[in-house]
Amino acid sequence: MNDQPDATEPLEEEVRDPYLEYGTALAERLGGRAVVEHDTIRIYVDRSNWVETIRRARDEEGLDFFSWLTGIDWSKDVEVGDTVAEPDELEERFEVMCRLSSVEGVAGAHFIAALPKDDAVIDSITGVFGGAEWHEREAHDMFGIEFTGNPNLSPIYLPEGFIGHPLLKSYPLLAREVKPWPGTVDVEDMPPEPEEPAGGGEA
Amino acid sequence: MTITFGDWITEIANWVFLAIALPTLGAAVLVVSAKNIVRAVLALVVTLAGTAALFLMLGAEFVGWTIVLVYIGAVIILFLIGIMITRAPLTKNADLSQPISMRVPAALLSVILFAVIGGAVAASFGGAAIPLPDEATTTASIGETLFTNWVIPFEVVSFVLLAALIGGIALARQDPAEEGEV
Amino acid sequence: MITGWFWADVIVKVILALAAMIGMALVAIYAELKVMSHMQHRIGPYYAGGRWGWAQPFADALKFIQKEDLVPEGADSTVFRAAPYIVVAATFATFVVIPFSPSLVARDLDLGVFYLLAVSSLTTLGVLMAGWSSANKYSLMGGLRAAGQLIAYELPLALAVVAVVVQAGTMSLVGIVEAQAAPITIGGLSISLPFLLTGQIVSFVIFMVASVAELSRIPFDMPIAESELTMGYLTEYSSLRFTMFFLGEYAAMISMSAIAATLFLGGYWIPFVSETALLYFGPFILIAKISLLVFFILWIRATWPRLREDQLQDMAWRWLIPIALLNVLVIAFFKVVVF
Amino acid sequence: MNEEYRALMHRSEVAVSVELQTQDMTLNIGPQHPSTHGVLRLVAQVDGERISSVEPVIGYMHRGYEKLAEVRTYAQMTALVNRIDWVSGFASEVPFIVAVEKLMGIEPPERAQWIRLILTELFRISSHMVFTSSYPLELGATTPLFHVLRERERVLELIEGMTGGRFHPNFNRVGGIKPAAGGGKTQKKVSMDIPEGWLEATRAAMERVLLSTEQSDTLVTGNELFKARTVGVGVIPGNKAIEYGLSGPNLRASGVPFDLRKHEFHLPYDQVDFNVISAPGGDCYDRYWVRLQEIRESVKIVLQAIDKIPEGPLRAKAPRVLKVPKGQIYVRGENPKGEFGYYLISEGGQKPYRLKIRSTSFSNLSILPWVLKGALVPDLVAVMGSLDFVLGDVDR
Repeated sequence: MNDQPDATEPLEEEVRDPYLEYGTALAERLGGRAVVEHDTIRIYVDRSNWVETIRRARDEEGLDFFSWLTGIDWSKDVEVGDTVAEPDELEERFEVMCRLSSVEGVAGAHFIAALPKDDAVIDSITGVFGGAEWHEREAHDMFGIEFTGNPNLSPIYLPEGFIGHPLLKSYPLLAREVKPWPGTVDVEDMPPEPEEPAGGGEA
Repeated sequence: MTITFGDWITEIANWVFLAIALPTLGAAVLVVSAKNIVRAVLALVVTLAGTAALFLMLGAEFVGWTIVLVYIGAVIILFLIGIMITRAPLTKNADLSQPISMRVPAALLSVILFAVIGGAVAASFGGAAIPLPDEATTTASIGETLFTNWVIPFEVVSFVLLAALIGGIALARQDPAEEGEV
Repeated sequence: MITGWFWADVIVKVILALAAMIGMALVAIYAELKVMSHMQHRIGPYYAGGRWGWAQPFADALKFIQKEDLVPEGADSTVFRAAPYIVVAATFATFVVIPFSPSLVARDLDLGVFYLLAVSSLTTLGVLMAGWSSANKYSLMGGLRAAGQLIAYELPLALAVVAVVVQAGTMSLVGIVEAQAAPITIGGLSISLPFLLTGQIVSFVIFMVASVAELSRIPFDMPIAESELTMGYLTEYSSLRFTMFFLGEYAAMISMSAIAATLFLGGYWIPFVSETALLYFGPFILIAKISLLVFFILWIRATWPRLREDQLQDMAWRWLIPIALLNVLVIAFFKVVVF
Repeated sequence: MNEEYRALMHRSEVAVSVELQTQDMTLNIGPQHPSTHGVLRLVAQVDGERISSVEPVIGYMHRGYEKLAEVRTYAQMTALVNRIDWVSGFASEVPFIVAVEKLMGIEPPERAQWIRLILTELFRISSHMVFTSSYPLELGATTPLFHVLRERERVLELIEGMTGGRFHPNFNRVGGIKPAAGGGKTQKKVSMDIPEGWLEATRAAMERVLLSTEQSDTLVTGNELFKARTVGVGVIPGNKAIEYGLSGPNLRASGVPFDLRKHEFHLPYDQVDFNVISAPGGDCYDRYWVRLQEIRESVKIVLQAIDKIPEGPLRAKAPRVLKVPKGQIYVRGENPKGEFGYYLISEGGQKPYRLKIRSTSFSNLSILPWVLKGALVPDLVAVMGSLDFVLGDVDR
């Protein structure tokens, strides 16, 4: 806990960046690669080390506050929203990201494990943090990422029988499909019920 | 002295008696024939209420209201709570309907019992009539007799009730140690 | 013996008592709306009927009545329909023996108090029927809660009444009022006081607590706790049947207050008023006392949250009943040994 | 017949000797139920009044904000994010705007920061007052609702006076805040600042708020029945709270004195003096008590901020069309309900590539199955109410 950056001092205009120092040291200890920008520490770990890293971060580093867990869909092919800046350099993948922090200071880090899109499976951290169950269910809903070991990986947000994973970049936003933003109101008919609820690259 | 049917039917009180007795009888039949257990209990309420009303008609106010207070107000309510806590389906209870082979002897037995009791009462009292008490009811005298002539039986009965109460608690209360073992 | 006049007399009295019950229940509803409003810094009903919104309870009743009378699918419709009548009838029956003046009483039963206890226990039956027949889990739970609660508090209620009966030496309500009007001589001073001031204060407190519980009002309103069981055994009721429950609830509040006023506060009697004056002013005196107690019950509602079912049972069995038993013992001792 | 009878006897004996075989009842609470604060459904297995397990079913209000964020420009998003937790809309706007500002390297002027702080605290007061008014209602006490909400109205009037909106202020702009409400084109210079007399009105309103907390103290806090319903009910120990990611008053009531306002200084919380309220019990009563005390602390903060607010512009120079450079950032703030954060991934351009919303109530609610195991049905209401969640915040 001594490595916590002291945030009471102004951070800018200083040569040393406490977040960078803390993040690099943390990554070294836990065996990962640290990227620090805008005071946000990202630690990339291998997915085989995922649970172990989280456990060690909790037990050894004092990052015992489970803040959240989510997924990111890195995709060249973007149905809605903006594309990535340099699509050529992008590797198509999912990222599972979990934020742990401390309840004693500003210390906190985002642990990230990359998953290939065709094999989006990762071990569940519900054994480490009970609170991760809902977050993993949400990520399962939204991205279709499998969490092995989660006791109850049923849909949490989506209605039963819903096909598709809404937060995938390839998932079209239906409202956006039929009505360009900002749309004129009440001009078109309502969209017909889709035969197949929009799944992957249907549109 | 005998009462003819003509005399009997012109007396307004007898009409009231019929108005109470017939539904009571019907409800009593319903108690054993109802297909739903809660309904059977509710029919029992009507039967008891009718009985209480008959006692009131006879001027036995204390007995009448005791039936209401104790039987309807307490016993039946406990029945209902017990049934509803464990199982209270709104549909018919299959295990309530007995086969004919059981119904016929039961009905026969009831009729015989009724005949015996009715016959015994009629034989011993015949047409004897007790005049209705005037204004004052008999409650005071019941109380007085109870606490003078019958005070020992009264105490014995209350002792038995107390024992039953304690026994009930002892049975219903689960032993914490035993529970732990299971 | 029973004659034609007897029946005419009965019918007139029943109608009078019914009118008294409904009228007073409506007033109680209005009082609740207004009193609670003012306690909560609101205005309350304001428009219906013009000044002070006096017609609000009527408007409410009319609105409820014109709603569709629903019987839920799967409900036992006979029982479901019958339940409100039982509750209202049981409440109404209590009005029969309440003396409004030495002569204005539908029927002064010798067993008045005993009758009251017997009849008011029937409410439980109606509530259980309503809860079970609604085919709704909330209703069932509400009904069971209500029954458990009513049974538990019937006991302290009865024991509190027993203490009064022991002191008065009669079960007739008129007799009890007269017993309070009878002067007691302490030293050279001869004075007549209501039972509340002559040793029944413990009984009074127990009676009021138990009656609030019997009425299922805050802090004992678990049977209809809207934040837990939506509306308990009333959940599925609508229209006229709901109105009946609603009226019944307030009528029960009035009747409980009337009983308490009669047993402990001297009923239609107050000191320094002559017998003849009581004949005329008796009803007003009693109504004033009832209003006081009703206000007290409303005040509690505006102040307190509700208890939990187990806490309520705990309170009844571990505190109220032992205290009430002790109270009876003490009063019997004084009655037999001291006086 | 005899054998049948014996079998029957046997069966009943078995049933009694094992235990009274009562079946657990599935009680479906919600989605429309008075105590679920909206469309939350709880599937509870109850044995009599005791809950053997409860499974919250959420998602009835899922509006897909994270997806919507990917098609909205940054300017459009402020209108959206204050609808996540609608009881404290402004407080959830701030971290988002700060995230964008940090990515763009824009530093809002001091005055704007102070106004953000004041408004955040006003929303905290408002949100906590919603809790202290409605929580007794869940336990059956009606009066606190009116007494507390009446004073909350003063706070809402202040918010309305400044922002023009009572619930959804949409008042933050990248680089500062929107010009305050009132005035038109002719009075542009005047209307570009805090409305006249607003600070004095705030001071007066804070008096009323303090008065209301005192009323709550006399009417609710010391009430024996209220204590009987809440003390020792729904105990969440500190380590469980941390494990489930509970934050804000819920965490502090479990004996963990953690307040982001003491750690994250994108608003000038380092320049005001206030205490972090915490209580050791972790029960419903402590969760109530912590929130009530936090109203007092917030009043303290607001009063200090009024004294300290500097003169100056309300908005730094920011481009009209917001193009955020590539980068990833996590900014969190102390929402009235706890840690509220945004993980913003920008790939350049006018819209976020991905916006993860760390909504407080989602985590706060996730402990419900754990804490309700073995509780009574009335406790369910007490516990659920004490967690002070907003369904919009749960479902996003």
